[in-house]
Amino acid sequence: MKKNNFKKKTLKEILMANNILKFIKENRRLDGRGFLDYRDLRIDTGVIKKAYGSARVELGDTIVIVGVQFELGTPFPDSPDKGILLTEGEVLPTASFSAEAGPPSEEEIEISRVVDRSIRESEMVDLSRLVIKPGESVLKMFIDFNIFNDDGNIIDAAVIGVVSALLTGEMPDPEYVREHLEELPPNNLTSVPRIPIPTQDFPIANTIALIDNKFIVDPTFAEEMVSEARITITHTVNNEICAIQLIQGGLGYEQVFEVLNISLDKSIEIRNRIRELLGLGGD
Amino acid sequence: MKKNNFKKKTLKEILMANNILKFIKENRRLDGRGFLDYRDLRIDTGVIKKAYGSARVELGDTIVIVGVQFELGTPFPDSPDKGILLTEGEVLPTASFSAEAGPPSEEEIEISRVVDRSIRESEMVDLSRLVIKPGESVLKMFIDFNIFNDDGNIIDAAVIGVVSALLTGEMPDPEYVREHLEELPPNNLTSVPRIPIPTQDFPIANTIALIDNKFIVDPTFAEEMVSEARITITHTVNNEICAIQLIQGGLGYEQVFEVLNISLDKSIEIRNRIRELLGLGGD
Amino acid sequence: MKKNNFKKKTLKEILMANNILKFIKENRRLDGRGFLDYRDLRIDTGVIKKAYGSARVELGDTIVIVGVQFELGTPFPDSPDKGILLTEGEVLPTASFSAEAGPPSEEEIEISRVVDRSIRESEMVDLSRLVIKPGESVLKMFIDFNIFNDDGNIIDAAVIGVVSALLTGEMPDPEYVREHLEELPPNNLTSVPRIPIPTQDFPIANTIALIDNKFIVDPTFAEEMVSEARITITHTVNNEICAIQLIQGGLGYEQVFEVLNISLDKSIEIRNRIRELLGLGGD
Amino acid sequence: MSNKKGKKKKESNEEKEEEFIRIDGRKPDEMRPYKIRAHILRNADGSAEIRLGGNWIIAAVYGPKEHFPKFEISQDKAILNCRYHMTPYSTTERKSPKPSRREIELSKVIKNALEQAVVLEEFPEMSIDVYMEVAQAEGSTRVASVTAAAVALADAGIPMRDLVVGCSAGKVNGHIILDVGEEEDKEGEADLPIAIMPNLRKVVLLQMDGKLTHEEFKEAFDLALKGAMELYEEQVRALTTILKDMEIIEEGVKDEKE
Amino acid sequence: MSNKKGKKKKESNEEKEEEFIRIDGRKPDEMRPYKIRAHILRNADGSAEIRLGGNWIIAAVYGPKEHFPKFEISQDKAILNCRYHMTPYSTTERKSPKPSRREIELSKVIKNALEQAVVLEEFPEMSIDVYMEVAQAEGSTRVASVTAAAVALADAGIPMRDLVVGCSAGKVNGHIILDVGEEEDKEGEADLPIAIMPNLRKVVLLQMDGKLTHEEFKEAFDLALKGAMELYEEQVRALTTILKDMEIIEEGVKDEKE
Amino acid sequence: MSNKKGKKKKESNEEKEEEFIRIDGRKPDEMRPYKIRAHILRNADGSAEIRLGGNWIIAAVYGPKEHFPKFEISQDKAILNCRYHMTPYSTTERKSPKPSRREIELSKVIKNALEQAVVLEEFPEMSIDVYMEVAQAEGSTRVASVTAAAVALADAGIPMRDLVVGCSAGKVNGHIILDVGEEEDKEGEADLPIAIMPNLRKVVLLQMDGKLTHEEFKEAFDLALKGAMELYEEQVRALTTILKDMEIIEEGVKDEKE
Repeated sequence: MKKNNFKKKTLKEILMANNILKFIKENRRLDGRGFLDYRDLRIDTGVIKKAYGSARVELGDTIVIVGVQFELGTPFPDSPDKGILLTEGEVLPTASFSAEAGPPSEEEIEISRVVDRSIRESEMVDLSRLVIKPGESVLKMFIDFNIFNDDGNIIDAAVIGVVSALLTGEMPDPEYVREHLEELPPNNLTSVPRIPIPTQDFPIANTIALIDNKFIVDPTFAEEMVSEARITITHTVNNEICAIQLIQGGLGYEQVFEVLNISLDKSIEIRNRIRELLGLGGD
Repeated sequence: MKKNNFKKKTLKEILMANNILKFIKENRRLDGRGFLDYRDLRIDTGVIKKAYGSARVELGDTIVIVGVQFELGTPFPDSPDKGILLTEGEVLPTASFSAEAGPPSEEEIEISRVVDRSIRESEMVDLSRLVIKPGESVLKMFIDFNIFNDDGNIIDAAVIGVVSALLTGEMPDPEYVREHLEELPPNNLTSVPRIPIPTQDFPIANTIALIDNKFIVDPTFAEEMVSEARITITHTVNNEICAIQLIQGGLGYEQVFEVLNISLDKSIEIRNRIRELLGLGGD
Repeated sequence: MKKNNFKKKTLKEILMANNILKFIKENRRLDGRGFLDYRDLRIDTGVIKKAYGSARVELGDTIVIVGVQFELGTPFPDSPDKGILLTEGEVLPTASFSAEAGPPSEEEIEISRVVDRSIRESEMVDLSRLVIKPGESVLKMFIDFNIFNDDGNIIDAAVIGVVSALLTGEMPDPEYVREHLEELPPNNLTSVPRIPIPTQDFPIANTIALIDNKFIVDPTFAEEMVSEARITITHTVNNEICAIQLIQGGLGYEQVFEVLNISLDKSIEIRNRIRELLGLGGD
Repeated sequence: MSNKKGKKKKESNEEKEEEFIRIDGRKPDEMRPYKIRAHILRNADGSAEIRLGGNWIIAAVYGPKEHFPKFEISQDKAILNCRYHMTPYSTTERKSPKPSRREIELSKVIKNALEQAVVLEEFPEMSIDVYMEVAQAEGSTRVASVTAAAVALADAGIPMRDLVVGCSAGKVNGHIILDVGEEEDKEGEADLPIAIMPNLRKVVLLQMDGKLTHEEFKEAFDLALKGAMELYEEQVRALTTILKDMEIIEEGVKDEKE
Repeated sequence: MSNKKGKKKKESNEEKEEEFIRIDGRKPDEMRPYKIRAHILRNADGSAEIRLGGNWIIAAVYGPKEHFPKFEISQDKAILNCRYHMTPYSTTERKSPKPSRREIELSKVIKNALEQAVVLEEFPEMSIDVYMEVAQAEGSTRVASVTAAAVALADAGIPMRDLVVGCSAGKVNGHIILDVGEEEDKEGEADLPIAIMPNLRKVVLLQMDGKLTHEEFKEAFDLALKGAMELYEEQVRALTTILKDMEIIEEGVKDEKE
Repeated sequence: MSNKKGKKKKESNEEKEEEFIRIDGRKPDEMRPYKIRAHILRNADGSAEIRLGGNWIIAAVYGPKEHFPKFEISQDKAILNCRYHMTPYSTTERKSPKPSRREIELSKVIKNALEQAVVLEEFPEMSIDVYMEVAQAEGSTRVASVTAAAVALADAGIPMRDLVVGCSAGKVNGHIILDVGEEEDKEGEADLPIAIMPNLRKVVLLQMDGKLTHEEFKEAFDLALKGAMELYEEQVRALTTILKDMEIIEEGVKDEKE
């Protein structure tokens, strides 16, 4: 290893960034994809045996692992008849030269909250089915996702991971918990029989980047570095929008509708791809 | 805007500081006040509709907003028959070039604690009237004050703000809470009828600065920057001292009594000015 | 005081470090001790009247103070019939030029945990005797130790301090607490009659440093600075090993057994010395 | 409580816009009363205050100034720091003064919006601090905050490509509405806060939660744009007032000098 | 428990001072037993220990030394860092080792007191650290701490304009008393901790809470001064002892050299 | 549940080793199934993954690279940063992502182990970051983590004196066992995690808790060494695989160039 290699990653990225711009100007992408093509998607579910639901997703070189866990909790005063859903994500320091250990950065908090809203606002999980005793005791569902390698488009990959973990996951049977609340060891639900997580639909988030005034989907880390704007749009199975986040830059008024249309198309495509990979019936 | 203007505030302050010394030596103050004159005082109460009590105070260019809120709480073990009083203050980063966002500095903690002691030790609020069930349930009163613009003498302004908010504020009727404790939505007292906050007296804090061995009251930010010593003394309506804090520097033994006398005079004057501004009966 | 003295401590240490190496090569120690000699040990117990048990230990110039306190608590779900033991230690900023105020460093956390394991794994305190009501209420024992002056070998000194505080300390009578639980003022056990802490045995930790491929016991701060490896081994009264921590560096396979033998001898010696100093019967 | 009224009125699209009366008596496309004042704090390099219904937000700008610590400096442009913060008494239940995850996210999206407008390239190695303090919150605080912050930046004399102005739209009881209030945010079906550069016709803050069809989105987006343009007029008015005040002062200074 | 006794005795001013017996048996103007020892820690540049009744406080000084980080450096004088800290076992209920707001405030007022005495101008760009660790607390810890810290500074050879010595007075059951103990602080009507530079006759720490008339304040202040002067003698004694020890050592060194 | 079985089997030393069957069906001196893969993350300078029974740990290395902040730099060698971290879903009960005291201690002992092997002197003023993320924990995570980290360091091309490989032994129901599983750690009498430099024959991580006689320690230590040597073979295998992959790529590159 030579000493002038020490900042190699950073340099590599800069060189790549220059190439990206050059390529995009020539209506090409560095990895040969079309502007509206996603990278290869791979989903493994049930990868964490200790979790109630889990998935490992590879979207190109972006790697995310998701785990779903349950605890007993007290419902929020303003929604006594709903379980609690908590989504938290971290970009692990393994993920890239720029990721850091320590408390979550503002970028990580934003990503967590966008993923959370995508799941929550789509009403994918029927939270009313997580209630043990209204106003007193409910199941608290923790969804944690971690980015192990960041090659861009973290949010899309994380949402794919979360919905895969939920679709294939289980939860403690609330009926059983209700009937055996006294006998259960405190905060230990491992002995409780499990039922599938009550999901109703699943949302898809699509991130679109603007480079040299052209829209591309599923941007890589390097493409994100040179993008002028980046936006994530989440659609429900009924083609409703359930979350938008302009993550970076600005868009012309008309461009807003352009990205909405692209993302709608892509949401249908990715949803079908997930169904296929998970062996669920198509629509 | 020219680039040599970037540190303008700091420079302005330094220039001002020089002038202040020069002026004080000539027995004058930069803004024309006498050594023992307060700046103009303006009080608006009820400015925060969501709070049970609130006030906005302008003391010259120093601006403070105070809000009073209530929650249900458990009394401290050593005072089961008293409600809880919590006073916290922050100098917002809007307040001056030297104020910073982030956890409270030692100066902010000192200011909060001096204001807290002024209110607490004067026994202005009858905490025994905040009890729902002795030893079990009491009202917890939060007093929060924020400095939006700091032109010096924050403590005096904050105490004026707090007493104004308390004198004109309301609280949830403890009698009603006691009788309807079961029916009340958890931690939500908005539906509870309100009664005036049970105040018995109100304290006044007076800060006195020593510059060039002369005492001045109500120092500005710039005057504080050049002061050799600064002390805050709080008096009750019965002319008792209920809080002292030597904030900066040192005083000769005799000077201690000098500042006590000045502050007593000023406390009477400011208390009357508050009564006037709030439309309360004079003494 | 001359200005070139400002970093005197650091310089002093460096000079000392050179001497240490020179001395060790000559089979000597700077303070005249043999390689397997401990420094003078002094133990004062009952030094903190407010604590249930306390000790001040001087091991050469290393000074540690230990306090033991009790509170009511809830047992851990997986051990409903055991009291709670919490050991925490800090190297106070008074202890050396390199000690710092602030949250505990990784070294301080390691030291705390090694001391905790030495006490816990030896089962010195019979935690089953700290139970008020199984699964509901137990005594929580806090052991806090602070290093006031660090001249090396903190762990050995801290364990000596902790066992001395426990052997001579008292605790609230759990029987009494059980019978008077309702009447007791919340979280205040001062009125409860006391009984001796139920100890069964006491462990001894011995730290051995490797310098110039020679083993020395009870290293000073300066000796620690030049040591190639450092390991702490704790033995029970039955000559069982109950904790090991390789704190720094590495050891050859055979060296591991060498240090185990040294530490066993030393543990017997130091245990007897403690018994003598505390006036307990020898074995 | 508005639910009953709302549900009754669910009729044809044309009619409903006319007849739907909101919880606070507003028409669907009606803003709450608003007022912007610039230059309200003496110490800040720039400042502004916005009242929008019950919202009361104070913004202050410090800078451009040297950035610390040095190793964070940007060689080619200024660093923009933004803090959106709620005071403890701004909400019905007391809010801890420590920034929540929500406040950190909003600070980040507001920073992105303002970065599009401020000519940061003029101040390499410097930083500009923008602070927004919510004294009282009543729905749509983030767009009101960015609106006040832009006025404070202009008041500080910081060069900008355009102002930034924000407004929200939403969906309540099936109706698309302008300028979402607190109750409407809680009870409603969707919330769409946006901020734009009105002359450059660029969206610089765009978030949504809830559920909207593409048609509803368009309706809501257009409504929010309309609201933003209305608030933009108020921004200009507030800045013009200040400018006039300044001119009077400057003339006064000239008079003195002569 | 002292209440009954105290209330009975509320008589004329002259009489009461004679007859009022405090909870621990002290007369109103009587200090608790005290003892100061300097130079008790080997590593610190200076150190001291004070025992005042049940209070036991250990102070250490490190410095002057280079200050980090560089951008905080003061060009014209040394920075004085002060930490007043209570150990977990210093109070009846276990205290978390994390500094409380009270400890931060006391660190700040103690720093101000010591800054008046230390000749910081002699050490530009340097810093001096003063640590006070309360091993056991029994009322009036802040004034005991500043008293020990001043001795530790002197022990470190740091140039000072004067020593700093603290003492408290208070009001219990209507009586003005010297050197407020823990129970008296909790049950009493007022607490007045002060610290002075005894030769320069300056008050450098002054706080009060509770209620006192101006007359009572004067009485309490004069009593606290008296107590401080008494403790000052003990400071001098402790430092003289050390000085003698040092001379003996130095002479020993000389002897060796010759 | 294993207790019953274990207690029955407590017979003579020779017999028991033969007959004792562990909770997961293993023989006393049997490792769980394991697998190491190197170079699994694209961004890291080096990376590796270990599976050891239910343990799944991913390690990444970044560096050598410039160290910030500057005043912490070491003039004569690189600084090695190590973080051992458990993901929230790695344990049955959700783990807060904030590092616990346990994680901080393990990061420290792992750092010490790796420092013995890495030739830090080659990179003065630089730093090397080693991150170990536990995706699933099932006993003996620390030794599995250090084993993966060493492979990641080698994968990054960082010069090392030797690999570092870890393994644990323990005592369960009176039997000395190899490679302690989660249940065995909870229910067992002792746990002995070690890490070694296998060619230099040095122990670089050594911890123990529980109770062991000196004889039992020797038995456990030798067993752990045996396990570590077995895992070392797997490390070498994983690295050789990568090396072959690289050669193929390099040859490909050469071919292209020619």
